[in-house]
Amino acid sequence: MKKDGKKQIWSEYQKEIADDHFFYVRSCIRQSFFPGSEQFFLHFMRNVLGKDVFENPSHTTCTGIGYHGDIVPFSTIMTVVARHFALMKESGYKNIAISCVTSFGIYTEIIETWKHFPQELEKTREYLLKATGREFDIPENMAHTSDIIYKFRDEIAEMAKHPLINAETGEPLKVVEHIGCHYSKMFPRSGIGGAEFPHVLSGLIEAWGGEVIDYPERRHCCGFGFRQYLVQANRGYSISNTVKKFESMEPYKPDLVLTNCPGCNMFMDKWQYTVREMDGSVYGANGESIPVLTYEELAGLVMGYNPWDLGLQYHMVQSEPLLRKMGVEYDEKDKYRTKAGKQMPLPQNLLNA
Amino acid sequence: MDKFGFTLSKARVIDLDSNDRSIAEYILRNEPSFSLCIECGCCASTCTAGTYTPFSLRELQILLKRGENEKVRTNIGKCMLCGKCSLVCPRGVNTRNIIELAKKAFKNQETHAI
Amino acid sequence: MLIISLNLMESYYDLLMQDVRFEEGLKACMNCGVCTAICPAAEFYHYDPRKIVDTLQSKDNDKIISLLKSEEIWYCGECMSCKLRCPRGNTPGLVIMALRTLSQKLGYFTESEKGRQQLAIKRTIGENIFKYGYCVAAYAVNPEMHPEQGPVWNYIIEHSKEVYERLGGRIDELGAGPLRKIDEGAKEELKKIFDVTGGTDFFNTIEAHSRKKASEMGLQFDNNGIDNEYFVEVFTANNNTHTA
Amino acid sequence: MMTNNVIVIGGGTAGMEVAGQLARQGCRVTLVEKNPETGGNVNNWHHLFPDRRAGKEVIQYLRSQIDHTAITLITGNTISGLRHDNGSFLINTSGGDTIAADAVVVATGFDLFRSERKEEYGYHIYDNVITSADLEEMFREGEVRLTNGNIPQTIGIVHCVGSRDEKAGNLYCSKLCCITAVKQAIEITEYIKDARVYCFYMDMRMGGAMYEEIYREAQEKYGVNFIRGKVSEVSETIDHKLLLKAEDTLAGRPVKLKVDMIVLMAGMEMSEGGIEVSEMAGLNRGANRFFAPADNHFGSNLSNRKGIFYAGSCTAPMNITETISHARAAAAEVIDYLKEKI
Repeated sequence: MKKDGKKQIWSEYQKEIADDHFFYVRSCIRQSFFPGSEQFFLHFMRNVLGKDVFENPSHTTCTGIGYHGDIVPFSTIMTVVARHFALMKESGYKNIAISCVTSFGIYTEIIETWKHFPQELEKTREYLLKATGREFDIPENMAHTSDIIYKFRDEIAEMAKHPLINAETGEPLKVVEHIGCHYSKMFPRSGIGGAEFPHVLSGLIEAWGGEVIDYPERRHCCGFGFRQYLVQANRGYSISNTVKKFESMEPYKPDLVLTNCPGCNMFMDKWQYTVREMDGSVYGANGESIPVLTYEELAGLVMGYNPWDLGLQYHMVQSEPLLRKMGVEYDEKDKYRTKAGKQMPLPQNLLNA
Repeated sequence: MDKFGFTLSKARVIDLDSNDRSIAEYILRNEPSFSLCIECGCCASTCTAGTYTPFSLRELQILLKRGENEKVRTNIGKCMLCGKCSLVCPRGVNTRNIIELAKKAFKNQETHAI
Repeated sequence: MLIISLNLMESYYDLLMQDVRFEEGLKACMNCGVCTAICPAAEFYHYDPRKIVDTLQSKDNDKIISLLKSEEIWYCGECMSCKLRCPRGNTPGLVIMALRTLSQKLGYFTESEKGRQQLAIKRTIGENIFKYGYCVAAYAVNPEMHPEQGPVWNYIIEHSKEVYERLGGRIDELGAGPLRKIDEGAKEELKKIFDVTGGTDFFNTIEAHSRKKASEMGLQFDNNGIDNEYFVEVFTANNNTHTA
Repeated sequence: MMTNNVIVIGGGTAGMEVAGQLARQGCRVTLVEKNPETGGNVNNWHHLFPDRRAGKEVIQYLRSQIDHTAITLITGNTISGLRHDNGSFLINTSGGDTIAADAVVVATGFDLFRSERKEEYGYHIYDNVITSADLEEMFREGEVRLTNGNIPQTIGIVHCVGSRDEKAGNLYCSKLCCITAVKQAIEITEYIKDARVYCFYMDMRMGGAMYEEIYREAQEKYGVNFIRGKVSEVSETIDHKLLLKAEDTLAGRPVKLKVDMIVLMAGMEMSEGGIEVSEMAGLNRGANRFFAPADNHFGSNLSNRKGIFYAGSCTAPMNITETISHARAAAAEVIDYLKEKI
């Protein structure tokens, strides 16, 4: 494999990412399943880098899961997104930072639609005004929050306490990156590095000392498939696609999977449990499952934050094998404590535990 | 159905690396015109069986070549061996003989003679 | 409820064309198959996006009606990988979305097992939007309906207050933060947006056709919630003809 | 007939042929070629379809065509200026010469599509993904080898790389790649005994003399496999093989295949040199970016500017036979024009 070819592609897909003053919109799935990730992002931006990131409490779901579950009409979601743009305008912001990849894809698709079909933009303005009395501007700069971490990856590398290097052997850790389909497959120009060889996560891995694994099913969907997971009868589609990916990455013995999409992160984590229950399959080395981390969680680990404040204990696949490799010192007793320090009961039957 | 209410699915992809193409090779040895098909579909459109049932001689030949033998085995009996397919083929493929050979190969396979 | 009266002479193709996603998604297909090659649905379902696009470009009314009533239009997972590759600039995924929308507007979705599932999505994700202001929220992901989430999810839901508190969550609290309670004003605006843009009508359409189908199938149907025979049926039924 | 000066831009097949024809009709010809050597793209082709004549033979023929006292050959030079002045053209070369001419023939040919632009095929990323031109180079060297020195056993040939593809910016068919694929598939099986070759095509466009017959031969005699489906993506496996994914559209199902080597049938594009000339001289181009002839049926050698003519594949993809015919027709048009001018 020749690295230069990839570098050439990356150089052709660079996008402008604002430096400061972000209007932040949360992700339904990320805040439910990985709330520590969103909180780390905000902490890092505000307290470590000293940036201005504003969260308007009145913003809601973008209704994206409903839209891709085909119960929310296109006009409706365009107007819900327009309301977020209105809140942004009212709060005095021009740069939007989006936590969810489904949302990011939707915002991108809607803005592109407005470019190609100006009548849809006009209709949306009318709808929003009629429903809420609000008016909006299209953001000047739109970034997924993984884009923003990418922008500041070298700053994180400089502060790194635990680079992606096996503390015992000195070898780089082998990292599988998984990019949410809606990050750049619809609009390759909207993603760092494009859609075939995205750089948004591989750039983090390289900057933090790890080795990126390029395996045959790298570009394949995690298997979410919206309705294919939301309805129980369809979940065979979802898990089968995830299994296809894990079978493909297994020979490379990855130390972790890194994702930028909250849905992908959840599925690649949880399906490892389900498939083990179904047929006993385990995809990591030494009979272990492969930890699946968000980019915020990984940034936090690299910077030396307490893994239990990042929420790693609330994944199905426990991350201790990774923590040991990275040389992260962790307090087993602190793992299931409340904020006030009270011991909670211990969960049973987690993977790698 | 297990405790989750769903199960793993089998992939539909044609995997040319693992598929068994011994039947196709057997046919090719005995009927070289098998290689000449250009997928025009004349055989399928003239086929009596294909008119009344979802049976395509064109597809059947492709499936044989790809080693998707099970799908052929379960369908091949629909052919009535009238031979019109061979008559209309612009490349002179002896489709009728291909069917006969495939049937023979399946039968031999069943009796472990291939 | 939304009523579309269909002139017998009207073409379904033209109806689809009224959806900008259809206009954007279907230009001219040359049947190269790059979409099907990498489609996660084609990998496991009896599904071929190329064939669907080809059928549509025939503009054959009868074939389009069959599609609108079919299982296959519900197999796509909307990952949109097809858009990236198509050498003719088509997006089969967008075409599917337009088909699904029309199938629901016309009530054809209840003709297929997979189509009937729309009620389940409306009753879960759809209701969440109005109730919480989120499509998905931790407290709405019932471990009983999601055994695949594993024991960690049971644990999180059992101890949700403590778990989310440590990670910055603000369940039941107003103001910024993860899983914060969304204020009534914002939810009211969301509801009004649905009313004005046809979202509410669309929900009602799904409900009305589902109610009718439940009665045809002799299944108990409640106007709300998930504890009724029809919901359980559409959420769990699998006749095992969809995959290989 | 008065002696007329004609400048021919481009010293490939079309340029050399038209220069030779014009010289024999009494014109003084200046032939400007950007490369140090004449011959253009044919230099890269070891053997040619349909009869596998050596590319060298065509080069020899073309060089003999321009071996004429009335032809001045300037190699290693591009055109840096072109203007019309008092009934004649004044052309500046990058070497600093200014040449006056009564007529200009543009024969800037084509560039091979840069296959790395189809990112999903991994050219310049994955080892052993090569182009049709790279394979000709291997044929010339007499060995088809993988980067590790081994001989490939399974080879995938990908048709339509950069052709018929909106994402590559080219809606047209390059016309020569299908027959090139068939020719190269046959040659591979000749170089490597028992090699399994798979061609992934959308349509087999076998529209030239002897093409269909060669296609049939590839199936019948050489056992080349043809699968109807455009390759969607290529990836590398842990054992350094290449995984191809397509749809077997005639079976209606996805298909995958591991191969040792992939050959990309790179299409033809308007040359960069041609684009420069078109901008310099104000010549019209079509949506496909090639020069747009004044008339598709009766004036395929005529441009939108009087006195400037086209020869060869700068107007559309053409094979060598067609290029030579087109160049001869261009010579006839130039002679007619010069006669009328007098």
